[in-house]
Amino acid sequence: MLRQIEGSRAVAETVACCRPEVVCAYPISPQTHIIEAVGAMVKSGALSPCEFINVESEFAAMSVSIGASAAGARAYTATASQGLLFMMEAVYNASGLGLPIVMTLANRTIGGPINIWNDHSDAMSVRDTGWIQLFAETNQEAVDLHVQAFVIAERLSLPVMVCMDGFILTHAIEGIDVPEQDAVDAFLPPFEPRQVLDPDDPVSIGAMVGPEAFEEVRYLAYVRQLEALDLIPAVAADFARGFGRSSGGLVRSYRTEDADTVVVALGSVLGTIKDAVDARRDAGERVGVVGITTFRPFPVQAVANALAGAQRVVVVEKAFSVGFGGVLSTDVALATQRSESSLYTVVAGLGGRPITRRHLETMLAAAGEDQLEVLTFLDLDTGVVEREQARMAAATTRPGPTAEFVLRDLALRQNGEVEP
Amino acid sequence: MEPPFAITLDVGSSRANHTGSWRVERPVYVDRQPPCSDACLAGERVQQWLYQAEPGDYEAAWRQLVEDNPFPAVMGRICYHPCETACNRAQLDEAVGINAVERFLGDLAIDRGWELPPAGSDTGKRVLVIGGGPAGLSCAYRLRRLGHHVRLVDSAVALGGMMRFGIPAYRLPRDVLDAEIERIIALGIDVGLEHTVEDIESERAEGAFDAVFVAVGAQLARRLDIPSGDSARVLDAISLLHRVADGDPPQLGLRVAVYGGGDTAIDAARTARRLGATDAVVVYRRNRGHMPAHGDELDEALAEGVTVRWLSVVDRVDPGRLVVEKVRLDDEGFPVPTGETEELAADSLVLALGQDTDLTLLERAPDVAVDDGYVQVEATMMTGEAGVFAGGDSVPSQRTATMAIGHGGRAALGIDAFLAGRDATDPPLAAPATFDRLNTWYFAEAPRTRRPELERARRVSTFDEVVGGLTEENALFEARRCLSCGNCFECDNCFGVCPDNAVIKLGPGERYRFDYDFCKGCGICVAECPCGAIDMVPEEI
Amino acid sequence: MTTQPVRFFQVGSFAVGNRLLPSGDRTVQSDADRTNSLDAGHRACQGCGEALGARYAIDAAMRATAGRLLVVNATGCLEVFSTPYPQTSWRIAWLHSLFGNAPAVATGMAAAMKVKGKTDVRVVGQAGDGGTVDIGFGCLSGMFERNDDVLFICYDNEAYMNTGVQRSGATPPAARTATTEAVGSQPGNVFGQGKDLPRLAMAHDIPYVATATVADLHDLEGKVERAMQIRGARYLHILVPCPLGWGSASSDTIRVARLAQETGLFPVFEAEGGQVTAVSPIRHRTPVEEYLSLQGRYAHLFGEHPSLDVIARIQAIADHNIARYGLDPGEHDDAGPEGGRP
Amino acid sequence: MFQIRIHGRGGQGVVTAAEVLSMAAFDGGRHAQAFPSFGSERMGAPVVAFCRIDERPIRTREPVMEPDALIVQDITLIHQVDLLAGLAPEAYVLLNTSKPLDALGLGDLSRRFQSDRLCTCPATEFALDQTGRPMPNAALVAGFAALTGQISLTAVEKALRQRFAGPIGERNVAAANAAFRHVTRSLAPRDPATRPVPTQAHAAAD
Repeated sequence: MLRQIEGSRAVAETVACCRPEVVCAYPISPQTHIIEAVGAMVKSGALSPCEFINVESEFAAMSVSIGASAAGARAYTATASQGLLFMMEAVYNASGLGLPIVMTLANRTIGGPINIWNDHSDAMSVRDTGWIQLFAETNQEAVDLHVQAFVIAERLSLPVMVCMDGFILTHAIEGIDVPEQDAVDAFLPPFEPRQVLDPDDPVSIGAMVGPEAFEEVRYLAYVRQLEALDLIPAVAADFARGFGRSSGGLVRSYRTEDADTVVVALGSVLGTIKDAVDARRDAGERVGVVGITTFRPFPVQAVANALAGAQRVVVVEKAFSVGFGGVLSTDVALATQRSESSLYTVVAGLGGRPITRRHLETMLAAAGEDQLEVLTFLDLDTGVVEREQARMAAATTRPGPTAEFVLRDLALRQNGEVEP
Repeated sequence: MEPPFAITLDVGSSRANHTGSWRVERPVYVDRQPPCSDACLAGERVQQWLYQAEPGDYEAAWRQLVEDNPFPAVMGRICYHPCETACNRAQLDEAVGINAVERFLGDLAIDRGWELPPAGSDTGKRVLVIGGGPAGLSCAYRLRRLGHHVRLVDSAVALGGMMRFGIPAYRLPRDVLDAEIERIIALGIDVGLEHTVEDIESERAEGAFDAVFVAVGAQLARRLDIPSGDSARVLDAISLLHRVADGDPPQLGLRVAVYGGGDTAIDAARTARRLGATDAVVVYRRNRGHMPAHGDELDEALAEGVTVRWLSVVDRVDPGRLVVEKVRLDDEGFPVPTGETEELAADSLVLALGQDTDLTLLERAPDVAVDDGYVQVEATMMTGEAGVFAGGDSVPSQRTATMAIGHGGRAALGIDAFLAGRDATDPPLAAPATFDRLNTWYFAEAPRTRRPELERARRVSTFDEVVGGLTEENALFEARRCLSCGNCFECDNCFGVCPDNAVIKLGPGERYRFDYDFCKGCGICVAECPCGAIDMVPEEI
Repeated sequence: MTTQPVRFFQVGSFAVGNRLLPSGDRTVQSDADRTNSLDAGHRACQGCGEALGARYAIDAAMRATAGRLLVVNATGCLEVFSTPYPQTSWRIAWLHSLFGNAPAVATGMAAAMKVKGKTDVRVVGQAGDGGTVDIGFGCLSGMFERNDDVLFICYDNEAYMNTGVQRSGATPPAARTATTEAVGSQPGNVFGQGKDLPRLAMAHDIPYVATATVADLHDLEGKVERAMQIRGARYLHILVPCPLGWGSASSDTIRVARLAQETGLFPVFEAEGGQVTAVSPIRHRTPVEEYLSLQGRYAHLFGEHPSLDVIARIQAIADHNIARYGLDPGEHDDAGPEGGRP
Repeated sequence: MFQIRIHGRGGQGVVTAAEVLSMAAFDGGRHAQAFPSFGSERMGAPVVAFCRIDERPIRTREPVMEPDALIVQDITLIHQVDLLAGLAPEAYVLLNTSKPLDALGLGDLSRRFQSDRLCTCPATEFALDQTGRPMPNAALVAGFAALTGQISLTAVEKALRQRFAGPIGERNVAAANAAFRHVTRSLAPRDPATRPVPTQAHAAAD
């Protein structure tokens, strides 16, 4: 039913419709509203049978999920940012053991300096863990992806992470068609684990694998991820049939048919980009956008196809690899290596910095004139940066933490003590 | 389930990995000679019958016991139990009360009327046993079980020898003795009482005996030439005890001195008390540390009011008094006169200075060597004459009933081998089960059970048995104090403590087997075996 | 003459088996049909105390639950030597996830069993001392605090043996490890409070906490059985000597464990609801030297110039334990035959 | 698209105001997006929430920087926060106060904004009267409905009942009605031609 509802709440209700049996929670902004809502549903009996476990850390949250899943229960958890890093070891373990856990990642940057706002640094840090990572563009898609995630996870016996932008989606209240229980039940069969700990049929799970077999284990995991490239569109198609709306899949193109310049991005920023694209189209520029829903496994062929006609590919990313540049860009580069197109990386929205349509349009205009740097930082306050660099260069004493000086600089400027 | 490659494994699959290849030493089960059995002069396999008694199967225990000794009830009273002296448990707390358990089994057997195992099938061989004391009876019993015809002769009116005529009834009630002797005779032994063998050679020839066992004992009391006044009352202990046994006790007076330091001296003194002596003093020339009498006997005597005059010799006997000279011990423990004398009031003096054997029956047997009054025998108890064996007090050894029973048993085996033309040498004994091999932590603290003793007031007035028997409960308790030194008693320790599950339990009575496919040779089983029944041996290269 | 009940003095309750005991009173380990949860072919060192402790504990848990058991194992020696691909030594449903998360994984399993209504299936988590007192403590404390229905067993060999004998929070004072070498003015590990996990567990007021050693099987099995009768978070801390790390003879594994108890250095007790309810009194009180001198990790305390002051400090720790828990044999008149079972 | 910015302090239900507003718009058959200014503010700190209302699905996720309407839940913020940032002269402004603007030293506002789009409302008093708690949000949402006509009072009432269960919902509805009447009354003397027309007709204005 279409309702005006907070994204977190909608996700929580959807997850509940997926009948998780063990839900583990450790609070971290901006994931809290999701687990609070699921917890309340378990406590009230609305979600039953289900064990809701308040743990002492994200590491424990993923570990409890591992135990529950290995024992044959459908397991769900949610986290963000530092929490994801704190559970990192277990994140690898869950996929290594092939446990179909579903986790919501309410994307948030990673400190320090500590920052609670949105970007994709957390998701990028786990791209090599062996989890399937799906990115939601809207809250509607976030909701729909959760239903699909359980199906994908359990069919492949692999964990799936649904990434949704923290605050921007999780805390936004908008019209969302929250799936009905009957529809979810029809779409998502009961969990039948591929392997399970059972006293009646005991096995040892989690053996130590040496050099003689480890590469094969990893290769088989890779093959399983490749299977996901076929399964994910199929599940999306099934979902469209069952729920009457399209969501999920590998990639989505918007106005790319004749586009010279195509923007590639993940998550909720795609909405703002589409507005910008429409505006540039209105101004006569041939621009389009490709949204990547499935980030892991990375759909190299689908991305290549989507970008086939573009002269310029501009990857707008809310994360970057310090010391190198784009993260998503390197993946996109692999997909476009056989084409003649130029590839630009635009780092934007770090630590919750708003990505505005105006800035995007300016950037697109520059791109259209090939005036874009290969690595561009959208909306970067160069004044602050230059003053700090100058101070560092002039410093005779120990330089001190840059972060604090930048904050001080910004504060002084706000008070009019420094020329902008 | 389709378990993922390598990550998930089928249970127990590591049994394909034979870790036995890690081993440089291997454990092996051994059986060792326990000190009790080793010390038993009667040849009892003590540990084995205790083992049978531990679960409460007393008949099995008794049957195991009488394999080697047909006198459990007697031994349980008069044996000086060298087994207990040797018992390893003495180093832990106190020795196992083997003797008490033996008596319990013996008494129970009499009470329940258990019969000895039947005689063996007839071999057609005839054996003459001369002497119906413990050695002769023991030998006769064993020979009958081996199927030989046995003729047992004794010059006395009843069988038992020193058991009957030398040991006071308060230590060995006659009904007990009779019961155990009757049980032996019932196996079909041809007994001739009041039959004194004058000449062994003619007796053997006349009876067409294939072999003879000489067990005539040491019946002749040693005398000492002590200056004595007229009518001084001097008699020997053997006569005293014999007459008491015959129901014809001599008059000793109120003050009795006994001269000597052996068990017979103590018996004589205690008997004197029972015959009405108010003072019974043992005069002994050395100190307690040198006294040959068993400590238990001495203690009981002292408890009954017997006194001892240590480091004293009797110089002279006069009516109503003795002259006693004090002595001191030299560096080697020999008494040296001091010249210092004193008088001791005594109505009679009983000499308990040892006994000798009457060997006139061997005078016409030139091949039987006699040295210093003792018949010389080989390990099989055979004398220099083929087919003539000897044992008991007449051969050089400790003169106890236990020893005699052992001699009888060994002689029987020697005779059996002789009759069959076999070599009778014993198989080599297993290595000793020493205390240091035990892991005593597994044995709970367990003080020994004391046998009840008769109140002192009754002791000196009657010949009632002084030392009582154990209740069944206490006998069981006592049996279970056995440490089973050197022999597996299936405590499951090796099976339990192996970190590699390399011990296979074979089931009750079957013990265990090492699974050398997996044994890494750590040696924990050896260290934790309570009874030291596992050895580590180097792997062969 | 007074009578006394017949008690099994021959091997008391201390040996693994006893033909004189009724079958119901015999140890699990004495049973030829025991589970052998940790089976032969594992790659533990010769005389491994942890292999022994694990089989003791899990076999007992298997009996107590009639085989309805799931086990989670932390990373460590036990995991590495028992499950190198392609073979596992476990004969039970067993999972290894990570070093520090076994308590939480166990929580997840217990939750799964609860939600599926399989309340007969019980969960045991197990780890070495590193996985318990150090890296896994956060998860363990959380599991305790929530009172999840998990028995967590620590096999304490007092250092990180898997990685080559480095110090852990459970390493005792003065002990040499690869990270507390026997050099300098104060060789070996520091004298500190240590991380006394049983007492920390008791501070959570969980239903059951107990300690045991591989030297007293009856006691150990009894505690596992007791633990499995209780629902909620339970903790069992088992001392398992490591011949490699302790520098003791492989055949001395049980002896060393026994001495740890008999000296008072390792108090054996049980507690319910945060209160000590029973202790195993010391049978033969032994000076700490006898325990220390068997172990290479204390070799620097002996030799030509023994460190009498250090030994005295260790003795003081033992004496303190004895006083704190009332372990003195004199305080227990009936310390005899039934011995280990308090 | 019609964009609203709401200022207040942590604990005053600013985000709820945006949510109720969006729910009312949703009830009116339009697309709406409400979201807070994401931060780690605590009770008492200045907070902001946003709402967008459109006939089409709303794709943008940028914050509202040039709002069509401003709701100030706590007038004391006026000296701490640039409340008027990005506001065009034709923007709607609804202030929670029982005092005349001049008395507050805010006479400037009357000159800066159109008189029929600038309104005060004693929302906290209405809330205290009806609910006993100083939560002005429900009243202000209704005041916004009266001021802008973007949403109907009926939709507001429905949203409040949805958001607040039972008696609390009813009390908030009562407070909302009081505010709606107050705003309607205070705008009434003006030229009816300039009165806002409810809903759809006005949407084209953005």
